[in-house]
Amino acid sequence: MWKTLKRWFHQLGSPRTFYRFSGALIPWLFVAMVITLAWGLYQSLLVAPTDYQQGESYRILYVHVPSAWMGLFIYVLMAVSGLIALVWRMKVAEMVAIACAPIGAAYTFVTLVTGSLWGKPMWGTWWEWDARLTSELFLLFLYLGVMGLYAAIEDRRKAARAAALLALVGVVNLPIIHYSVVWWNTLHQGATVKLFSGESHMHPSMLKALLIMTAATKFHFGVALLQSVRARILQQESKASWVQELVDD
Amino acid sequence: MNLLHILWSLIQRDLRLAWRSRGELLNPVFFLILVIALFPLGVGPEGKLLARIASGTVWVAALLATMLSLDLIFRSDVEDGSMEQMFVSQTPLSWIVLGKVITHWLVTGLPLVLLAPLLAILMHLPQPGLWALIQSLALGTPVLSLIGSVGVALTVGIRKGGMLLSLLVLPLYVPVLIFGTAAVENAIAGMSPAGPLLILAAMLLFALTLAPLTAAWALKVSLS
Amino acid sequence: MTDFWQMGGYALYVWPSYALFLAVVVYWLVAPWLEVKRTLRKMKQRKRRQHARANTGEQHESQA
Amino acid sequence: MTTCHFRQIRYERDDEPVFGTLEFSLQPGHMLVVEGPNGSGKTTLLRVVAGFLDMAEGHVEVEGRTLPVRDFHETLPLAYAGHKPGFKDDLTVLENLRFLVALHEGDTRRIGAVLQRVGLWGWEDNLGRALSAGQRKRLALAAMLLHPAKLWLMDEPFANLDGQGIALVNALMREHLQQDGMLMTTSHGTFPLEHAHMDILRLDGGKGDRA
Repeated sequence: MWKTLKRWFHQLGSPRTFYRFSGALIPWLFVAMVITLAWGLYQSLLVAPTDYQQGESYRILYVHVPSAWMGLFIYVLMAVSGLIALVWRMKVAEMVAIACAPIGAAYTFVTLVTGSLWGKPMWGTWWEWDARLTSELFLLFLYLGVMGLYAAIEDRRKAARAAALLALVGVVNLPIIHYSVVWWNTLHQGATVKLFSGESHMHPSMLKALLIMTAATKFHFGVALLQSVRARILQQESKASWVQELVDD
Repeated sequence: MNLLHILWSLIQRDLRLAWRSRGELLNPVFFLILVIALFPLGVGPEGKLLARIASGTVWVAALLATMLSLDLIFRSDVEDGSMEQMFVSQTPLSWIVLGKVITHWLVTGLPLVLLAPLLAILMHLPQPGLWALIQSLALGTPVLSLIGSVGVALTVGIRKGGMLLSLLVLPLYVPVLIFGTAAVENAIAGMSPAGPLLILAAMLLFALTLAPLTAAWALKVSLS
Repeated sequence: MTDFWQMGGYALYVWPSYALFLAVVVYWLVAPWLEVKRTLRKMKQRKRRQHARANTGEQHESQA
Repeated sequence: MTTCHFRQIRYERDDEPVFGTLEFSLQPGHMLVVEGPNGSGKTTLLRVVAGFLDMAEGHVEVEGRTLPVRDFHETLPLAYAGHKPGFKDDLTVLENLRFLVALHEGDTRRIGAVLQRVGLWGWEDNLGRALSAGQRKRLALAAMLLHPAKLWLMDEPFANLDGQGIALVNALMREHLQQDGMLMTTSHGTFPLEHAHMDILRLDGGKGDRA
């Protein structure tokens, strides 16, 4: 088992195999995304019951929470593929790490805006230095740092490796920043009203809607990431013979 | 392979260099006092209000002062080729980074710690908070230099890396700021500042072990 | 049906949130896809230009 | 110190190969001169061997072991004299040398003798910035001599040097080679002196250059 996994890992490392493999996978992911997204939206807007406390405004949770999870998930994935790129010097891993950054930043931005939209009716202000929103804000800064560093260095390969290293530094600091902010938040205002109603005691159909929406965001990320990496492969491997053949037919 | 001797000669050299250009040496200190002086102008001179925001202001100003001087760590050695000689030597690069960070702290961090009493007066910081401020700055400023060295190692190859450096480094400074100010707030409120100070000490050890290695790796990547 | 659109009075908050979410989802589906097509098209054009230049016998022209 | 064979050395910047796949070897007592027009990657090749460019591809066989070329610089003490001075303008000649000796774990007692050898005796207390271009090159040479290095990597060793300086550099090279040291230099002009054991590696800025 380990042998095939290792072979598969190295095979996937070659831009050409990755290009073909992702090309085959994208249609399936796309279909899965459309289904889960439609089903998820239906569940979250129509089926899930109204929240006895917050009324209808809690439905923002079905886009806010999945986006927050995606923002975190993508950062960790970026750091992991960055580590692979740095240690095994794999071009594809570099491209995956760099392609992750803008998508993750987009999801984090959505989380921040929907969080503030959700908080407005409850807190009366657009921005509340709530622990989770604050650490989301710093997650966005970490993303902007990685993207800024990549854009600032001319040589593509060197830029990718520097950005990958920064992503590693970021992922190590992520929990430290998060728990410092959470601790700081309890220190200053005492526990604010729990913005995110805990998943555990949610009504089953609420939980179902949330999980479907989360699945939809995962499929969406799959399509978006693979397609962005394919674009980068074409740009960076434009000299390669297999790309020239691709252009001919 | 007497690493301590090499480390000491590196620090000695950098301190002599810093002394030779001592004009810029005091910039972080002047910057700090200037920033602190802005707050009463902006927020109003009432002592009670200033005292309330004193610890936060001093810490944020210390953060910015350290960050502005991070460029000193590698910039000049990279530009005149000394960094190449350090690459080529058998001394592990992380050891060289450690030496440079120590010098940076001695040149910018330490003055901030020594300046704390003056800043406390300017900001009407309540008396019990002063000793905690000094302790927290003493533990926190080395962490700022260590984390900053990673950021500046990543941006040393970029011509106009200044703004980018702050974007990379400031988010990583958040935990130090939080626990630094918390120590002072605890002391002011009459509680013992030991808790946050111990956390700062833990961060110092964490940064001391990881930051030089990461910065050395970053230097290799950005200078290749 | 109308109270569905009102969202219990929170329409001003719920709909913009969903709109932003869907906008980001759609953008990240369309943009990379266009990027791939644009890159392929650009390479096709460059290839065609090179062929045209080669055929007209301008050998000394250095490869772009 | 045995011969080091470099195989399939390649380096790309912005996905453009700076030089094609190179094959060459460094032998004790032998000197390798890398020749080629400007921009053919001579300095880059030297920096690859010095270990500055860890994106370089290819491997090197040293003492029966094969290792990636980017780790080659860890296998033996090597000295690098590039375009940049490598010392500080704000430190005196003596302060600079004393630090470089400590850094490379050389022998401080030899500083006096080396200063005399490179013709900087009497200039010890001058700041780096006060030296002329030729003198700065001699200070770099002094640092090199104080460095217990087996392999010397010298980029344009004769730049900014007068006749006397060139003679000095050749003499130092000859001594280094006689002590079974290895030497790799770059030059685009005609080489002022024929050394007994000298190999030429031509980089014509094209692809696939041969030793």
